[in-house]
Amino acid sequence: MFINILKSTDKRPGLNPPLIVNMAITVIALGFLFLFVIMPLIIVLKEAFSAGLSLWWASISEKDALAALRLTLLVAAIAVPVNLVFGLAASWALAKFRFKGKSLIITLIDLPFAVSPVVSGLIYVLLFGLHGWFGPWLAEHDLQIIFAVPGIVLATVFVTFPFVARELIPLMSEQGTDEEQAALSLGASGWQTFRRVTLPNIKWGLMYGIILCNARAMGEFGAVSVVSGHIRGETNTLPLQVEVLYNEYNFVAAFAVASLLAGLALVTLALKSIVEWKSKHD
Amino acid sequence: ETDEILNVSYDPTRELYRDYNELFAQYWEKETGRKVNIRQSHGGSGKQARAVIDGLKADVVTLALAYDIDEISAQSKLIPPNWQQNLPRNSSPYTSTIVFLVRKGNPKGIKDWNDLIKPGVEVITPNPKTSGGARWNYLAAWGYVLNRELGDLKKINNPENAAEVNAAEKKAQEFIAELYKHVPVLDSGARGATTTFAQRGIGDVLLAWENEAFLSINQLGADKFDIVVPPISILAEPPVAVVDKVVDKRGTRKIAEAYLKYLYSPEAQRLAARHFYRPAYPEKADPADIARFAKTKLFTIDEVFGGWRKAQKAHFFDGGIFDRIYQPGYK
Amino acid sequence: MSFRFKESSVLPGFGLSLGYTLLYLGLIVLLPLSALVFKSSELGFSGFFKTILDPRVLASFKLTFGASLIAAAVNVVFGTIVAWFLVRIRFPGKRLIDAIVDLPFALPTAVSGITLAMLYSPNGKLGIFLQSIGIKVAFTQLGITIALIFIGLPFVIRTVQPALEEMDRELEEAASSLGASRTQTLTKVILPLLLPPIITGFTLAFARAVGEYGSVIFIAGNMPMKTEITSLLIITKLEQYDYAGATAIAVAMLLVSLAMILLINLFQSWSGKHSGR
Amino acid sequence: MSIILKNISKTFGDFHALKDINIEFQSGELTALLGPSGSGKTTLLRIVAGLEEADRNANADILFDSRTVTSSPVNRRQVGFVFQHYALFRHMTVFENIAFGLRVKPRDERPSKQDIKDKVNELLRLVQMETMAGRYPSQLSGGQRQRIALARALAIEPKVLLLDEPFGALDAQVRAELRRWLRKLHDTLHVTSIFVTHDQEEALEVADRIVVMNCGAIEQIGTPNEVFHRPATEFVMQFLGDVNVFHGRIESDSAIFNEVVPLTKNRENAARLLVRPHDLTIQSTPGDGPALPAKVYRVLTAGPIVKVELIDRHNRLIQVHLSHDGYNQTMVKLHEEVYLVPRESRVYANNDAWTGAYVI
Amino acid sequence: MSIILKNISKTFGDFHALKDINIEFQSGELTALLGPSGSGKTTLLRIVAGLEEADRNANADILFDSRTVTSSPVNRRQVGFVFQHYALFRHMTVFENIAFGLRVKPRDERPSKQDIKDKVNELLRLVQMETMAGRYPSQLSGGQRQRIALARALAIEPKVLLLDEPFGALDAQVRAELRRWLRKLHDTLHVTSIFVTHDQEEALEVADRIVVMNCGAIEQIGTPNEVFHRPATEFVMQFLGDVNVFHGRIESDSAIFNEVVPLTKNRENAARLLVRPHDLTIQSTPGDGPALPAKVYRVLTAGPIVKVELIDRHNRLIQVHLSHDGYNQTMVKLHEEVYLVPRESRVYANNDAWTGAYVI
Ligand SMILES: Nc1ncnc2c1ncn2[C@@H]1O[C@H](COP(=O)(O)OP(=O)(O)OP(=O)(O)O)[C@@H](O)[C@H]1O
Ligand SMILES: Nc1ncnc2c1ncn2[C@@H]1O[C@H](COP(=O)(O)OP(=O)(O)OP(=O)(O)O)[C@@H](O)[C@H]1O
Ligand SMILES: [Mg+2]
Ligand SMILES: [Mg+2]
Repeated sequence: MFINILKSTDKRPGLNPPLIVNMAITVIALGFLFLFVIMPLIIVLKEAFSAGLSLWWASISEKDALAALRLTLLVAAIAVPVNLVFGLAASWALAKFRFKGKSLIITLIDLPFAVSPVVSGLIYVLLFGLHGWFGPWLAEHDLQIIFAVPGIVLATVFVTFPFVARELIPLMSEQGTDEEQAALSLGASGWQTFRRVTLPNIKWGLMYGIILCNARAMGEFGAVSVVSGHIRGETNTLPLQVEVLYNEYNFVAAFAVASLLAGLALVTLALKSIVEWKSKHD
Repeated sequence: ETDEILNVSYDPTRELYRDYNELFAQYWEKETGRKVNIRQSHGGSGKQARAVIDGLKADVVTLALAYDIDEISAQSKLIPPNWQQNLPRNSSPYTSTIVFLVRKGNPKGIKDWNDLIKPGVEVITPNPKTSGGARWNYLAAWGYVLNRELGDLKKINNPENAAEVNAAEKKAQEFIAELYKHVPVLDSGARGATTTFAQRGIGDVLLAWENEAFLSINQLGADKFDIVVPPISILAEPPVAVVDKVVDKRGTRKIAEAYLKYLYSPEAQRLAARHFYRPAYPEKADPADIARFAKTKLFTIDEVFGGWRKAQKAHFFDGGIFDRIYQPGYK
Repeated sequence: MSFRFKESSVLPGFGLSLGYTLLYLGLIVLLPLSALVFKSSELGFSGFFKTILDPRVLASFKLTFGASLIAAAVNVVFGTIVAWFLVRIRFPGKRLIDAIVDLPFALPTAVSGITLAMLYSPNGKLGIFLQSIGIKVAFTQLGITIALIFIGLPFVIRTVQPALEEMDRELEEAASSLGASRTQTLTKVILPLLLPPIITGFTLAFARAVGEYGSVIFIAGNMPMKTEITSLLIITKLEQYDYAGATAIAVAMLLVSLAMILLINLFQSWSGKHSGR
Repeated sequence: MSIILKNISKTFGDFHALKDINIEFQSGELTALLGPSGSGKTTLLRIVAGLEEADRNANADILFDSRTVTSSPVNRRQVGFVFQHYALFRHMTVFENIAFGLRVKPRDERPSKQDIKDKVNELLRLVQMETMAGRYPSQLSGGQRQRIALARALAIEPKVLLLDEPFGALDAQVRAELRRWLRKLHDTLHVTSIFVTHDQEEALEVADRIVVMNCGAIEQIGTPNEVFHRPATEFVMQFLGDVNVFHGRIESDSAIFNEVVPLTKNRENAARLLVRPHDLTIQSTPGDGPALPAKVYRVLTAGPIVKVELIDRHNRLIQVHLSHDGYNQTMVKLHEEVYLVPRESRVYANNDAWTGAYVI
Repeated sequence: MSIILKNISKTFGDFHALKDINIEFQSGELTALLGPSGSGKTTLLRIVAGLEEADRNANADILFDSRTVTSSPVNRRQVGFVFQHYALFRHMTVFENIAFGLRVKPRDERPSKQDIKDKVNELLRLVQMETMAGRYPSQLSGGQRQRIALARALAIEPKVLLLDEPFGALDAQVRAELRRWLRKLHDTLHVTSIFVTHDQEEALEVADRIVVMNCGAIEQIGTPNEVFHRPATEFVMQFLGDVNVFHGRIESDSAIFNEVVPLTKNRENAARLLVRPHDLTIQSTPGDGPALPAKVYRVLTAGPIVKVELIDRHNRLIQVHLSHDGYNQTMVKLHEEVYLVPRESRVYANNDAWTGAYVI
């Protein structure tokens, strides 16, 4: 296999650039990734383990860190499915039907990407804060949304809002509606058509959307920071825990927790790779 | 059956309050036989104040500057305006001051504020618009100039010296402008500035709270840095207050008040000193700890600036003196 | 021709799915954003414009949008190259590299910021080297751009990659049989065909970069008028308890981004219709 | 089940895809919808299936066995629809594709697992694909996919089978084979079937009845023999097989074809003589009756029939098809001057059949 | 330009797609590569174009006008290649597609803007698409796309024109028309052309010479008449048009077809009698010579020829094609018992032509 290094994946003559070009592309690509992804990752890991494995373990198994981990997983476990359902509905409406104003809706779906994370948190403060639109009513009924888990979930949902939909819309438009029509003509109900025909066809795109959404949901800092209240062991997510540790001059522990986050994200990616690999070899 | 209160505090007090909460819990159980669970929140002082204003249900706040509690009081009426009189020493059970953290051996020979504007000296201090700590740095420098020009800070509040004070303030403004010309990076927070100085190796001197300077040395290596305490500096008074409306609603007033009051107890004072805060009553703390704090002349916000709100308005609001340093002619 | 909102279709669920989409969009995105607009309106018309036309705010706009555009453009170039590498070149361990590409999404932005500052500061691993050749990265606009490149990096790669995978290689063969050199095939056939995903990737990377805060401020230097990004100004306003001012800047920023994204999306769907995609 | 369409029209935007269609499809018959691309065949078929809605119109109606179905949706109509590009479910095996229609039945009507298995296997036998049950559509050839699409449609035991260009994308070889096979299948099942095609040979060979469409309207309905041998319009004649067209004009009572007629002039009294290539005989002398002089330009003897291409006086190409026997008898030579005599022909004047006299 | 392939083989992994191919394509000739799917036609064409590399082999060589081109890449070979699925650049207009090959020429060879424009317009006229210059490929019908693909390939004035199933995806109608048009074009330009097809009718009608391929090897090379009337192998005979196959066996010196032969038994001395449907005559009596009894099962009179389907003693389908005249003379009736007499036939034993006697 090593003989094939740097050769093009396709062996047709006349199309493929000479080895030297492939070499240049590889060097540039790897160099770019090295500078922007691998080096940062190495730094994170180096700092995380700079004081030894046991301290790393101590940092991530500390009570507050565990609570933060639990909260992070909980938030992701709510935000991802919620956006998943939305992504499916939106891509069904936007990709399988032709109607006016589609571009506008797609732009609105993109919008949360363009909102500064701080503002993403702030908007919920403006809604549910003591002086916000619904604040007084909530206070009267003793309901807490911001500075509690619901607020964190909402902010996370907001910042991860576009991922699934963005991933699915082009994919579903590409696939057209032929198979759905066939299913209907065979007597399937709308729901059966969706579940048995549409869903299996988009499962890879869906998985990808979920992974990106999940990575961002677990990694989100700015928006969550505004609505969290930073209550130790209660409303601190992992990224906030990283900040707390950093701010109290506990550098190693901060990076240990950060490495845990990077690890979580890589685990989901590895899972995807495994599933992909398995289904290819079936 | 446990009582529960939420203490909303600012950033690097986590270790202090972790120990204190334990201490208080023992005390409280001994006093009343009841267990107490103290929930703890840490973040930027201003951000924490805003959270309380926007509905974070804090029973007590222990923040970095009185201004932030003033704002809670002003904007949400959760705390009465005269809150600072509820506890001794301006409601500040522990204090600190602004010191210089320099590189080992103090190669640039920085001893006093004036040395900061020597050619070639780079100063690291965060952005006062975003960092409460940075405001203390700024105001300490300002106070230094007034003291130098007037000789006696008491003149400030005497209307007879208005002209003299005015001239001194001009000088102060020039000094501050010059000082910030020596600042290569404006980090958004104190912690970021410390990192810039200590880990990025940028600058010759870091303006920092005394307790944080100690923390940095402990964390980052005593062989790398020295602490220089200038002959005069500001008395940083991190205040504490009970959030009346919240404790009344939650029925936690008694324990919240006890929580803050106990901060003045010998045990708590000793704890504060151990965590590098200057205790309000030094005599109650361990002398070995007290010995770590260099003797220096300290002035207060009230003396020089007439309180936080005034200082904030004149210096840090949009169009204030700080903005004019970067945008001459800005209104 | 009579006005028709929607072409008829036998597929069910249009009303339900569009209704749900709009409801959810309304509740999660539009309602909160309208609160933002509403809050900024407290300033009144002139107050609003006074706030956003402040020289410092304008300077930050210039910096933020400028650096975001540059970062997105850099991502377009290198992201396309990386996608090409991932799709077209054999390399051991490519799957692993493929998996790592998404790291910038997973790291909390503050960690990214600290890490990048560590790398590029004058005593950092890369900073030392760059310093020696006279390039200063940390605490300059270049540093800001680098942070924005980092956080937007996966977008272009992940949109171009599948398109490249599915590209019909006969088109390249056709170009080549017509006498085109490899370079000509690349510039006249492959790149134009990759344009739509590249534009999508650009839009997303750009949008994300405009709003970014956490990863930038550690490397930015935050000097007023020079390296101060708009998000930082929003925080500054908040520190002064000036919610209206903060929201005014946020609204201005949002409107500019919205207009740019809408333009790009409209262009996309127009050119899609045009060439039958 | 018989199907009746009454006053069906369909507009897309301002384009009239179907114009007031009225047809009856007999129960158990195999009908071909034949017409050029864009003539509305697919649209009509989709309206029957319920995949498309006809324009709303008080008189419009679709009846299945005299019950109106206008408002019943596609998944309630019990029609088997075979899509032009198969539309197989790509993530399902052949078996699952065929079983789909059974699996999605309401619980109380749904057959047991074993019944489904038996049924699918029976269908696989019917389409001669028993060994391929476990494959995915991407692993099948075009002809095999086509058969699976058919089996899938048959699984729900439809009362009506609709096929949209079932052999459209296939090789000539496979096409001929499947064509015969479809006919046999229809003869076995006797379900009312409609299939769309634009290949006249296919329609003529397979269908019981042919509906010829053009520009959204019906040109003729009839048996293969009727439409081929007695085309109602010039369009039908031209569309059903090769035709030689001679241009002439109407003068007083007869149509004149023995002069050069500029195509653009005298549009009003233009006449066209249409003769099929196999209806022309080649003679070396003019003989008694009308005969067209022409020169042999090319002779193709390879293949089951001999194709002779000639050039007439007006320098236009004329095709004559002969059997090998016939060709051997006439013995034409390249560039030889010969005379063509139409055995059978049709004259059209202004798109109407001309029944008067004509002169070649 | 003449093209010579010497000892060309091609393996994909361990699959032999081409096995030691040797051909010469004459200058100016139009050659058809004919064969079933997977027989290696496309591979061969791609090797000629330089889009695929033949296996390295000391004796292998490709010569264009006796100059070896083995190592010159596709963009230097000056071949016009027309892809099966057109491979038009969908982001360019028709005009830009055609101009592409001119625009990418090296600067010193590149024609001026005006020259490019003139050339493209000339080609558009040639393919009868003058009015469509501004359209995008997605706005064209299949036949139109095909013509643009052709014009694009012609723009670079190739010495060799290679077409991969140029009419593969088109309607029968359009196909027949384009076929004639290609022939005319070739006669005008006289460029050496090779086209791939799996449709024998197309090959027979258009090509000067036909190369019949099977399983990566060449079965026969010859003119249309040669391959149709004198097929070298059983495969060629079967592939070129409809054939009725009768199974029998070799016994001592003659081939016996008058008994029922189980297909699986006696494989060694199996014999097959191949008769084309138009080479069978129908008689109501056995007559003197050999005759096959059969029963009329179906008669299709619609269309240019009459197709009679019969069932023989062994219950197998036999096809007979008659002209309408011939049919009218024989007057067969449904279910009637008749006798079939082959006028021309071929016998194969173990895939070799059998020249000995045979008994029906
Ligand atoms: N959804 C649609 N929107 C607009 N026009 C349409 C639509 N569907 C069909 N048409 C138009 O209606 C006409 C008839 O289309 P239809 O698909 O029924 O033709 P067809 O006879 O099946 O042709 P083909 O043989 O090419 O499949 C065509 O001109 C087509 O362009
Ligand atoms: N890149 C490849 N890798 C492996 N096998 C291949 C490749 N290209 C072609 N083949 C195989 O080589 C054989 C010949 O393929 P080729 O495309 O030349 O056939 P063809 O005669 O053109 O058939 P068709 O009429 O279906 O186009 C086929 O069996 C095919 O599966
Ligand atoms: Mg159609
Ligand atoms: Mg092929």
